[in-house]
Amino acid sequence: MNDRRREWLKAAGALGAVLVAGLLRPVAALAATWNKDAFAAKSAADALKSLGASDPAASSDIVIEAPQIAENGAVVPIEVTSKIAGTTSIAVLIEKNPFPLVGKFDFMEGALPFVKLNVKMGETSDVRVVATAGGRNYVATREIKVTIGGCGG
Amino acid sequence: MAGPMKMRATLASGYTDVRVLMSHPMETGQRKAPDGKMIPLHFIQNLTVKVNGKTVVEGQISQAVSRNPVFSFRIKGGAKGDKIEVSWLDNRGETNRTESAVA
Amino acid sequence: MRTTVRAVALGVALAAAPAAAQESQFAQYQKMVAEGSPVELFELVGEELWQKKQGPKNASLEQCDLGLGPGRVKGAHARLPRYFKDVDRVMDVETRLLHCMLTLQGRSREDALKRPFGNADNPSEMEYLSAYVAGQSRGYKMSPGMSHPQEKESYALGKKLFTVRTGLWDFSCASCHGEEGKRIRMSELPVLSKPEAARPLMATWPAYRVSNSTFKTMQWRLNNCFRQMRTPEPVFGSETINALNMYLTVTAKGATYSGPGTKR
Amino acid sequence: MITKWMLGAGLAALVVSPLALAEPSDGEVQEIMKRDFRPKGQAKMDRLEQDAVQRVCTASNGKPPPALAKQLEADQMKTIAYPSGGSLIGNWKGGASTAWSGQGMQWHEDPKKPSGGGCYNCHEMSPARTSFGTIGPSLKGFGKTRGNGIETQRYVYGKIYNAKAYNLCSEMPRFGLTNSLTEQQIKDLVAYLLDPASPVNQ
Repeated sequence: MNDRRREWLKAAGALGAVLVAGLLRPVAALAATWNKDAFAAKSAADALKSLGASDPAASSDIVIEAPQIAENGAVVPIEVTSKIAGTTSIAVLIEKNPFPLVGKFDFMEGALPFVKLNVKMGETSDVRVVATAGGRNYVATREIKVTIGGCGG
Repeated sequence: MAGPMKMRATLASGYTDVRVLMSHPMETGQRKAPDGKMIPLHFIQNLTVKVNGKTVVEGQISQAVSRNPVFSFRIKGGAKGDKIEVSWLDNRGETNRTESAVA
Repeated sequence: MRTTVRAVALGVALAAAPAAAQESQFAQYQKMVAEGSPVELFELVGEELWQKKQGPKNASLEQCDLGLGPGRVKGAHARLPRYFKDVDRVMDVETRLLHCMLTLQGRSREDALKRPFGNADNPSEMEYLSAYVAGQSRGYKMSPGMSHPQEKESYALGKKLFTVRTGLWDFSCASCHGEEGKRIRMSELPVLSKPEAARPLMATWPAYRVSNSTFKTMQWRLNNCFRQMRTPEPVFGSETINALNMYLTVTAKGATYSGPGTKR
Repeated sequence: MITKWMLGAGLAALVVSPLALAEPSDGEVQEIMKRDFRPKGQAKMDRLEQDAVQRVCTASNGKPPPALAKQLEADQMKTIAYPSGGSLIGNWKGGASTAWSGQGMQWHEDPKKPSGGGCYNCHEMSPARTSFGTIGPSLKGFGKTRGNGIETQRYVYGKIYNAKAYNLCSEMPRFGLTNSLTEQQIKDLVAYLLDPASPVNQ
């Protein structure tokens, strides 16, 4: 496995050289984009700005299903559904995490605007979900309390 | 190493339910190893869901997704035998993919 | 833990009691975590290890007799611990897996027990194997051995061990698991001498444990209890550990095994 | 050896019902445990040696005959080493950190690091801490209701030092007797419970 990785890194290095020569775009850019600025943002507002989703309108058509109290912040299950017609994207942000943006999901070709995932939460915080539909942005917020319980702490 | 993945795609009422499990440490870069050294950031950044070769979900995620990520997605309609493929790419360039037919 | 889920399922009547209201606060969390658990990944790797040829005899564990005959894994976990004639003693699933590593694969005890308990970065072979074997008993009724004299002895010893005050801080198992409605910090403590508490618990061990971010076995659970009781360390597969496991499993008998589970 | 088990075995015969004849004796259980445990780190095998308190509380399942309990409690009372002279109230801030910590005395831990009392495992104390156990009684506002006179100080110090002197089969560890907490740590815990400035009394 290490070998495989080394090879990959080698390949990446070679690619880097080609890149500098301006002949190719990076593989990652071809296969997938990752919004570095949005993920590096230290506030939810900055992350939304980088996503191009500043000042979303509050909507009750975004349903956030999550526990009211999470026993352990290492795994907090969150299920999100947007009932807004034409939703093409959903972003999940944990307000008080050091880097609030947890994920952004784009839906196409019949995928329903729904995602369920487990996230890490450092402390009790608001969870914000922003949905994009028809070029407009909508938001719903919900608080999840976090208790790190257990023995020996 | 890219650890194992497991996927289950099943027909529900009006949609296909895709549940996928991925083995990955999802290191935040803020955790210390027993020897006191910081463990570097290591996390999945991109995941892609395809149905019969067509991309239906593109996800970008951060290190705040829990270790050994589990995701559920829903795709409208669908039929038994549809080929679902999920792949991921992490910040070190490691990738993995899994494929299964809708049951 | 699971009792809280049931309490909610039973509805408002129970919630009226203050203790139940207190308990139910994590029920929703525990249910959602169980639904979104990565535990199957461990079953998957365990199955690969079960089939992997290794040791001086270059053999897999596929012919391991977990009590239902060589190679029969389906439903085997739900029938353990039990008496094994070939070794003339009671064994739980992990002790038996160890036995198969020694006999079928020809490995030394030191090699097979180098690391019975792993961690998130490096789970142990025993953990993966336990996950696989347990997963093959999902839906089976738990019926540990209760007829052979040694099985009865093991149960009696386990029952007794449960109440022995020991260690630097004078604890017994019952110190924490002997009274209804108690908590250690925010963790609800099941009264393990009672079937209604032992069933949901034993039906879901071994388990993916969120606080460890990895898979944990029953022997680890007991080992970890003794660590916190400030005793020396119990030997893996010892009569003491098997007897405690036997006592808890017999107390839980009749439950439908639904693990491997997911815990806090 | 025989004398060592005599007390426990005699009691077992008194309190255990005939139904349990198949059960191993307390002495046998002890022998099995000694065979099945290994020393690890600071947790040596001597920790499995039951003293009279553990033996009697095991044999009687936590309900010792009152006369025997009284006698053994008196013995335990004699073990309490009070600091010489003056107030037993230390620094509540130090007490807070000892009360919060659940670490200490386990086989994987460095014995040189100070142990915690793990108080919140079992007791509610400061209202600021929402994660607390319920195995022991709530101690919230303890000093507010009892004051902090010398008698109360001595009681709290003694109880932390050796809880078995007050209630033979209490589930509370004997923190002083087992050298788990130092004299200063116990004084600080007394302050945490009794000092009017402590968060416990807010």
